[in-house]
Amino acid sequence: MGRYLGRKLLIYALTFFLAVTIDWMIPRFMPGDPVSLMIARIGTRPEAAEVLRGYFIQAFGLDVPLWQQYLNFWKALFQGDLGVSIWLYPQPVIKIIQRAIPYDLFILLPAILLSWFAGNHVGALAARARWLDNTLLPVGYLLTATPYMWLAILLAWSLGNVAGVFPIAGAYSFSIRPHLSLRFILDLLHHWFLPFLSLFLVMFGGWAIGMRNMIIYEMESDYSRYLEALGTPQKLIRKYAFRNAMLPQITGLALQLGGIVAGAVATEVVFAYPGIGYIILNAVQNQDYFLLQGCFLFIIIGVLLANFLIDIVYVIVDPRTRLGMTGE
Amino acid sequence: MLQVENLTVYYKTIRGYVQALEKATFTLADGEIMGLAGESGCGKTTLGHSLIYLRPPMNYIGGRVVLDGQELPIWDMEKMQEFRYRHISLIPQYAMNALNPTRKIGKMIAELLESRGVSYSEILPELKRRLDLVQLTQDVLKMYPIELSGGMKQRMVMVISTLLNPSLLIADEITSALDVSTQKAVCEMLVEFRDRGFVKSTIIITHDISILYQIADSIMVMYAGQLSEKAPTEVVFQDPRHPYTRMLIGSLPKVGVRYQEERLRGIPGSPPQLLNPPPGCRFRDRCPVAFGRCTEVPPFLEISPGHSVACWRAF
Amino acid sequence: MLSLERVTKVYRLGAFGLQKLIAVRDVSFEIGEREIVSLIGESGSGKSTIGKLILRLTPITSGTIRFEGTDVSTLNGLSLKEYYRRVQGVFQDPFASFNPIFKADRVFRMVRDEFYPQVGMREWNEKVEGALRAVGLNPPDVLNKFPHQLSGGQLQRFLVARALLLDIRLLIADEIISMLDASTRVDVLNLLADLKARGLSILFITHDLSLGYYISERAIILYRGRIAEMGPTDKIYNRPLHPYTEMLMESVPRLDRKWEEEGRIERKAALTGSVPGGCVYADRCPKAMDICTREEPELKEAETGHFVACWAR
Amino acid sequence: MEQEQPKKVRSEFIFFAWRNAKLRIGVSILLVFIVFAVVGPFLVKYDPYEYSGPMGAPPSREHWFGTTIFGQDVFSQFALGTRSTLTVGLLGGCIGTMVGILVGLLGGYRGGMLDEFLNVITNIILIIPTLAVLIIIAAYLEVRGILTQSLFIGLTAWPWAARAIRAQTFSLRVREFVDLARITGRSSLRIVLTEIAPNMMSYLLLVFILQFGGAVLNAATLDFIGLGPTKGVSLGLIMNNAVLWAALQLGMWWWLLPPGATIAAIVGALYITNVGLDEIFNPKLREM
Amino acid sequence: QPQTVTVVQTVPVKETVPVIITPTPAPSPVVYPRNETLYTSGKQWGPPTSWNPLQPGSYAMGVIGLCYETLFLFDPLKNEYIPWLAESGQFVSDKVYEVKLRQGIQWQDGQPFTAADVVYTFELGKLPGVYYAGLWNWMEKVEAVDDYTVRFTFKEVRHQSWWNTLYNTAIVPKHAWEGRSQEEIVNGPNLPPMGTGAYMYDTHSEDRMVWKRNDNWWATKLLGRSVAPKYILDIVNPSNNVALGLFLKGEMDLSNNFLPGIATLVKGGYGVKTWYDDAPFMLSANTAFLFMNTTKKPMDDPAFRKAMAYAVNVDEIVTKVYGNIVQKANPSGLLPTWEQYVDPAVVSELGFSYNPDQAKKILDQAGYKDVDGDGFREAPDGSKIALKIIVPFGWTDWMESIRVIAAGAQAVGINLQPDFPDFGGYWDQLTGGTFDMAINNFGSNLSDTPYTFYAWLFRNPIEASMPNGNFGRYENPEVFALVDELDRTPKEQMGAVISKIQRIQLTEMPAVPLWYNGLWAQWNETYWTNWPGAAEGLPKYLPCTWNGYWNMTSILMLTELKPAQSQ
Ligand SMILES: Nc1ncnc2c1ncn2[C@@H]1O[C@H](COP(=O)(O)OP(=O)(O)OP(=O)(O)O)[C@@H](O)[C@H]1O
Ligand SMILES: Nc1ncnc2c1ncn2[C@@H]1O[C@H](COP(=O)(O)OP(=O)(O)OP(=O)(O)O)[C@@H](O)[C@H]1O
Ligand SMILES: [Mg+2]
Ligand SMILES: [Mg+2]
Repeated sequence: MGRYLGRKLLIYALTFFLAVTIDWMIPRFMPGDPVSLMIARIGTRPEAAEVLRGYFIQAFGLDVPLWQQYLNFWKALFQGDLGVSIWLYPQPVIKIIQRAIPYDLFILLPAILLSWFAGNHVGALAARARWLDNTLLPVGYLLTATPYMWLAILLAWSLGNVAGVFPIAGAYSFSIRPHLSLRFILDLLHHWFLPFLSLFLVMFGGWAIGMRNMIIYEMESDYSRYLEALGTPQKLIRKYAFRNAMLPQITGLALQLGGIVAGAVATEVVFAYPGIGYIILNAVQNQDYFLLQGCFLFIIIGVLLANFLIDIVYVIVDPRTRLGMTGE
Repeated sequence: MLQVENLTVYYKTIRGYVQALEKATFTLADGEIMGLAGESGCGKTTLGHSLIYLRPPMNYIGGRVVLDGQELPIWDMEKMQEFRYRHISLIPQYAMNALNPTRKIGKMIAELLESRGVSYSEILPELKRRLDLVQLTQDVLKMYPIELSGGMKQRMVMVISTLLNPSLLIADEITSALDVSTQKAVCEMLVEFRDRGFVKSTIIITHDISILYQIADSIMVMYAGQLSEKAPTEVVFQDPRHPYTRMLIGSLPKVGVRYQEERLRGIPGSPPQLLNPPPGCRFRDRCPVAFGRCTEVPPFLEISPGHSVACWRAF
Repeated sequence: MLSLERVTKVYRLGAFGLQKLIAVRDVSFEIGEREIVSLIGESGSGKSTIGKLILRLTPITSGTIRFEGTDVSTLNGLSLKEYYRRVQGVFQDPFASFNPIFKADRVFRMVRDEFYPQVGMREWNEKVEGALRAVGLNPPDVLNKFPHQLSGGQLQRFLVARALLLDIRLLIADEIISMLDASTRVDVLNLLADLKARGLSILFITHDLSLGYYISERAIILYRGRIAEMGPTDKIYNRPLHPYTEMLMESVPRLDRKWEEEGRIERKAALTGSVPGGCVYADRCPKAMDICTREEPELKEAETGHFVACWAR
Repeated sequence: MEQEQPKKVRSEFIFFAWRNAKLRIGVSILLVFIVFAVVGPFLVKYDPYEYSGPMGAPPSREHWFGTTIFGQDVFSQFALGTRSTLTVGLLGGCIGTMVGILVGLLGGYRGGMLDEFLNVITNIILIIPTLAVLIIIAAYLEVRGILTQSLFIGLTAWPWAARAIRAQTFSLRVREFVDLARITGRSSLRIVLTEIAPNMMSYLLLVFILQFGGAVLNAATLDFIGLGPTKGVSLGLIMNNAVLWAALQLGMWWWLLPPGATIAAIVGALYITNVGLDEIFNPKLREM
Repeated sequence: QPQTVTVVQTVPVKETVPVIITPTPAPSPVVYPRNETLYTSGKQWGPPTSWNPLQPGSYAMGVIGLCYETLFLFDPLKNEYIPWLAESGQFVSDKVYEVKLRQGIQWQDGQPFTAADVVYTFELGKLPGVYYAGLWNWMEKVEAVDDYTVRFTFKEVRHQSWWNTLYNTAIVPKHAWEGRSQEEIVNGPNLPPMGTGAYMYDTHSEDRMVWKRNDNWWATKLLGRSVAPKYILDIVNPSNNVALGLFLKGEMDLSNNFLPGIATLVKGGYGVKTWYDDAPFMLSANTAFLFMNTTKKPMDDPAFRKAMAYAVNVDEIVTKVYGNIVQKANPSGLLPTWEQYVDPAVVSELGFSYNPDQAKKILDQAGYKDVDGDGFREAPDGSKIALKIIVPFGWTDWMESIRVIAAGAQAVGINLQPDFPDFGGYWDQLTGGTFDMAINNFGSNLSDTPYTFYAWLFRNPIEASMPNGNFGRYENPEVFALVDELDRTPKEQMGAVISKIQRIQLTEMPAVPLWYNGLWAQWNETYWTNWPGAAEGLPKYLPCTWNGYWNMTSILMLTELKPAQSQ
C-alpha cells in the first residue's frame, strides 16, 4: 500500500512539474503581447507610452532571460505569488483566484458529489427496475449528451427570464450585501440553484448510466452467482454488487474531475457566476495569460489533490489495491 | 436421498435448444459420494446446476427431482430459494472467484448467514471447528479473499457451502485447477465432511476419473447430455458395461505404466453437437459395437443392484 | 543438445520493477538427443517459465541456455529464426493458442510466410496435409475451420503438426494435455511418444506424475523455482529421494492403489514465504532438520544420474 | 461448443444487433444525421453568411429554420454546421482512438520501461484538465480550422482510451496465440497488428464511439467559449453566435435550439449505440 | 468582501474655520432599497480590483467622476469646458497657466481641498508608471500660489494636450496619499478611495461595485446640484446575453452595454429608452476605421486605398450588421460632436462614398487589371494580389462587417478574404504591422479635442510595435508635423490646421473611416426618470458610466435624475 501510494505520489509530482512548466509557457509563448495591450488600454498620449512600456516589462518580470524567468516563476510559486493580472492590473493573480475559488467550490462540490451520489443510486435502481431502466436511461443519455452551456442557457431562459422563478446572474442578489442572515443564505441558495442544477443534470446522467452498466456486470459475476446459488436474497447481492460497482465509479470520479472543469466554465459564463470558470473566459478574451496561467495552476493543483484524495479513498475501500495486486 | 427422474434441461439459444441434459434418471443414497464423469461439454455442470440453480438460458423441460421425499420446484427460482443452502448446496467450478473480493471473509459469511436467517454468532464456534478441520487458521475470517491462495479459497468455499449441513452437496470441478498434493487434500476433506455428517450425499463433478476412484462410492458417466452408466466405483472400474465407459477407463494412464510397455488407446471421433443431436444413442458414431438398435435411444436401466446402464448391448 | 546452466529468472513487479519475484533459480539440466524429459512441479513452481526461457519468450536474468553449443540469448533476427526452425513449443491451452477470429489453419500459413516463403502453394499444402496425417488427423476434416469448430485434441494436434512442418529437434510441450479429456489425452501422449521415435527430443512439462512416467525417460522435479530432484523416471517414481517427491507420489490419484487412509489431512499446509536462506521446502517438510532452515541444499548426485537437493540425503 | 459456420457467427451478430432496440434507435438517429450532413449542404439555398432574408425572421417556407439577427439563413448554417460537427467528431474521435490505440498497444505489448514511461505520460495527460490544454492550444493557434480543432481535440482525448486498450493488450499479450506467433518468428509490429489488434475490434469500436461523442461535446464547449474554428461554421459556433446576440431573449429560439438539440441527439445516439453494441458483444449483457 | 469605512479623523483646527463634521458613514444597509439605488452596467468587465485613479486601464467604474473629481468637466454636446473643482483657469502669460480653485470644497473625510492637492497630483506624474508622466516632457513646474491658486509653467505650451489633461486628471488628496510608497501610489488598489466627489465607496464584490452618496458633496452647497440616487450599484458585465436578460427583468436601470436587437427593444414596448427614439438610437462614441498596411503592396498605393474606400458598402454594415444603431462615418472620420472641424470644401472635393464603379475606375486607371482572368485584379507589375482582412475572432459584429467589406472588395476585383485570428493574433499582426487590412477603433474616442483623434490616426514615430494608432504605419512627415502643430494650436485656431490634415487624409486615404460606434446607453424609467435624450425638454448630458465619461457630463446627468415613485 505504501508502495502504491509512493508510486502515485511520484506520478503526481511528475505531473505537477510538467503541468506547471507547460503552464509557465502560456503567457510567454502565446500571441498577443501583454505589455502593448496594457499600453493600448490605457490609451495614453504618445509621450508616456515608452516610459510605461519599460515599466510594465519590468513589472511582469519579462526583462530577464527565459531560463531566469522560469526559475523565478518556481521561486515565486512557492511563495504563493502568481504574478500580476493584466486584465485586472495591478491586482495579483492569486488574490483574484482566492476570491473566486469559494464560488467554485460552492457549485462544483455539491454538483459533483450529489450527482455522483444520486447518479449511482438511481443507476443501481435502474439496473433492477425495468420501467426505470426504460424511462430514466434514455433521459440520462440525453442529459449527458447535452452540451453544458446549451442546457444552462435553456434553464436560465425558461426558469429565469420567462418564468422568473430564479435569478439569472450573480452569486447573490445585487441588492443584498453579504451578511450572515437567513435571508442572505436563502438568496445565496436561490442564485446557486440553477448553475448547480445545470451541472448536476449533465453529470447525473453519466453516473447513472455508468452505475447501471457496472451493476449489471457485477450481478453476473461469479461471486454473485455463488451467493445466488446459496439462496441469498437479492438484497444482499445487490448490496455487494453496488459496493463493488462503486469502485470503478470512484476512479471514474477522479477521471471526470478534469472534464468537470469544462462544465464549470460554461455554466459560470452562462449564469455570470463569479467563479474561476468565469475568470478563465475573461482571461482568454482579454489575453490575460498571467491570470490564465494562475487559474490553470489552481485547477491543476485542485485536480491533483482531488485525484490523490480519491486514490487514498480507493486504497481504503478496495482491498485489492492495498495488496498491490492491481497495477494501477 | 436424491431421486431424479427424467430430468431434461435445455439451453435456449437463438438457433434452438441445446439439449444438454436429456431424461436423466438416477438416485443418490444418503451418505453416498457420487462421481459424475464425462467429456467436456457433456452436461455435467448442467446436471449439477439444474438441481439447485436453474436459471436462463437454462430451460427446465421436464422431469422430477425429489430430495429426502420432498419434490424440489427446480423450475421456480423463487420457490427453490428455501431449499438452497439449507438442503442442497454447491461448490462451484469457479470457486476461486466465488467470494466477494471486497468483503472480509468473516463479514461476508455473517451477512450471508443473517440473510438466510441464521445467527452468525451461534454458528461461529462450528465454523471455527470446520476451519480447523480444513486447516485454515481462524485469521482467514479477517482476511480478504485476495489474501488467500487458490487452495485456501477452495477450502474456504467448501466450508461455507456446507455450513448449514445440506443433504446434498454438488462439487463442480473443484480439483481441476489444483496440483496433485492440494487435490488430494481437498478430496480428502470432501470425504471427511461426509463422514462427519456435514453433508449427507455428494455429487462430485470432474473429468478426472482417477480422483473418483480414490474417493467416490459410485460413479455416473455421462455422454453428450445423456447418462451412460452408473455403478459403484469398483464396478465401474472392474466391470464397465457401457462401451464408452470401457473406453474411457481404458484410456487412463496408470502410474507405473509406460508407453513402451503398454500403449493406451483413446476414443476416436468426437461427440455430436447437442444442438439438434442425432436421434438414438449419441455414442453410436464412435461406438465400436454399435448396431441397428442403437438408432433408438437406449433406456437407462438397472442391470444389477446399483448398476444402471444405457446401452442396448448391455441389456 | 540443449543445456541449461544455472538459469535464473527474476520477474520484476510493482512500480518501476521494484519488487522481485524469483520464478526460477539456478536451474541446470540437459536434454539429450531423442530424449523425453518431464518437468514436474506444482502450480507456480516455474515450469512454464523454464519453457518460455528456452523458447526465448522472456529474457533470461542470469545463466545460459545453450542449444547445440550456441548461447540462445545471443540469437537475434535470422539466427533466432533458425533457432525456431529447430526448437518449437506447444502450449497448455489449445483454445487459447489459436487466434479465435481467424481460421485454425492460419498457423500453418504463418509458418510458410516466415520460414518457407519460397515454397509453392501446392507443395506447401501437400506438406501441411502430410504433417496433419502424421499427427493422426484427416486433413479435409480439419482444414478451413475456425478454432471453435475443432476439439481440443484436434487443436493440440494441429499445433504439433505445425511444429513438424519445421525441421525441429526439440519440442517444448507445456502442459499440453491438462486441458484435454481423458480419452483425447492419451492420443496426444501417444503422438509425443511417436515423435520421439522420429528423432525428436521433448521437454514435457506437466504436474501429473503419472503422465510424466508414461512417456519420459528422465524427470525433473521442480519446487519453487529450484530443482528438487532429477533423474531417470523409474528411479524417481519408484524410489524418490526428496521428501517433496515422496509427498507428490503419495498424492497422485492412482488407479491401482487408494490413498492411505490414515494420512488424511494431517500433512502440513503450505505457508506463504519460506525462511530466507534455507531450503524452500523446509516449512512443509516432515523431515526438516535444523540445517534445512539455515542453508540451502545443493543439487547432489545421489546415485548415477539421479540428483537430489536435500540435506536428509 | 457446437459446430457452427463462420457465416453464422456474423449472422448471430446481426441477429442480436437487430433485436437490440438501443442499437436500432441509436444507429437510426445517427444515420439520419449522417445522411443529413452529407446531403444537407446540397439542399442549402444560401451562403451561410449571406444576408439572404429579413432579419430575425421565424421559420418560413423560404428559410426553414428562420434567419439570424443579421438575416442569414439558419438552415444553411445548420446544414454546414452539422457536417463540420460530425467531421470534428469523426476526425477527433479517429485521432483520439488512434493515439490511444498506439500508446495502449505499444505500452501493453512491449511492457517494461517503455510502458512505464507511456503510463506516466498517460496519467499526466489524464490529470491535467483537458479544457486547460485545449484553451492553451486553441489560443496558441491564431487561426483554426475544423481540421486543426479536430486534431487537438483528438490529441488530448486519448489517455483513457490508451489506458483501457493497454489493459486489453495486457490480457491478450499473455494469450498463447501470441506466444505462438512469436515462436513463429513474427516481428512485434506484425504480432500487434495481426494478432492482438483484431481481437480488440469490438472494443476499439466502443472506444471510438465514446471518443466521437466526447470530441463533439468538447468542440461545442470550445466553440461556445470562443475558441472554436475561426473559419467555417459549426453547430457550436452557431450556438455561440446565437447566445452572443441574445437569440432567446429576442425570441429567436430557432437560432439556438436546433444546434444544441442536434448535438445532444448525435451524442446521445452515439452513447445509446455504444450501450447497444456493448450488450451485443458481451454475452453477459445480452437479453434473451 | 464587505468593508465598512469608518474614517474617524481628528481634524486639525485651522484658524477659525469651524470644525468640520467628521463623516462617520451610517452603516450601510443590508439590502439596498430599490427605489434609492441606481443600477448600472457596461463599464466594468471584470471584478473591480482597483480604485486608483492613476490606473485608467483598470480602475473601477466611477472612481474618476463619482469619487475623484477633475478640475474641469467637458461637455461634448456644447463643446465647452465646465469649471468643476476649478472655478476658472487661464493663461496669465505665454507659458503660464493659472487655475483658481473653488473655495469650500471638502474631501470626503472632511479635510479641505486646496491647491496643495492639485500640485501634489500633478507632481505625481513624475513617477514612472503614472500614465500622465509624459506631461513633464513639456511642463516645467507646478506650484501653489496660494491655497486656491495653482500655477503651471510650461516649457512649451501644448494647448490640446493641456486641456485634455485638465479635464481628465483626477485630483487626489495629498494628505491621505503623502505617506504612501511609490509602489503603493502607482500599483496600489487604493481601497477605499477617498475623493471630493458625490459618491463614496460603499462595498464591492466579484460582480458589483457599490457607491454611496456623499451627503456633504460640495456641489450641493456651492452649485445647488445634488445627486438623486443614494446608491449606485454597478453590475460587472456578464455576457451581453445575461446583461440583456437582467435589463429586461428590470434589474438594471442604465445599461452601457452593447445590447443586440435594441431597435426591437425600443420599439417593441419593452420600456427601453435610448438617446434618440429612432435609429441610430445612440450618440456616437468613436469611429471604426479600415486600416490598410501602407508598408505592404498594394496598400502602399494611395490609388488602391482610395479605391478600397469606394468599394466598402458601409450602408450594408450599418443596416444589416448593426440594425441601424450605428451611423455611417463622415469621410473625415470626425465624430458628429466635432462636426465644426470638418472642412466641407475638402470633403465635398475629396470625399467618397460607396461606389463600386468609381472604385473600378480608379483601379483600372492605376493599372490594377485582371490579367490572368481569374476574376481578380493583379498589381500593375503583374503580381497577384491576395489580401486578408482581419478582426478578432468572436467579435461578431466586426466579423460580420469584414465579411461585407471583403464582399465589396471582391465585387470590384480585389482578392480580399476575411480572416478571424484570435485577439492575440490580431493584436500582434495589427501592432506589428504584418496585417494587410484590419478594423480598429481603439483610440478614436470622443474627447474634448480632435487632436486625440489625429494623434491616434497619425501616431508617430513609426516603431516596431504600434499599439496606439496608425496601425497602417502611414508615414508622412508633413501630416505628422501638422498633428504636432495642432497640439500647440489653441482651440479657436484649430480649423485651419485640421483642414490641411483632412486634405492629406482624404487624398492619401491611409485608413478608411467606416462608421461611428454608438455611445451604447439604454435605460428604463421604472425607478428613475428624467433621463437625458434628444427630445425637447430633456437634459442634455451624456448617459454613460464608462471611464472618461463621468467628467464628460455624465455626473451632471445624475444630478438630473428623479426617483420615479417619489411623486
Ligand atoms: N449458456 C449456455 N448457452 C448455450 N449452451 C450452453 C450454455 N452453457 C452450456 N452450454 C452447452 O451445454 C452443454 C453442456 O455444458 P456443461 O457446462 O454442462 O458441460 P460440462 O460437462 O460441465 O463441461 P466442462 O467439463 O467443460 O465443464 C455444452 O454443449 C455447452 O456447449
Ligand atoms: N510475466 C510474469 N510476470 C511476473 N511474474 C510471473 C510472470 N509469469 C509467471 N510469473 C510468476 O512466476 C512464477 C512461476 O510461474 P510459472 O508460470 O513458470 O509457473 P508454472 O509452474 O508453470 O505454474 P502453472 O502450473 O500454474 O502453469 C509464479 O509465481 C508466477 O506468478
Ligand atoms: Mg462444467
Ligand atoms: Mg505453467
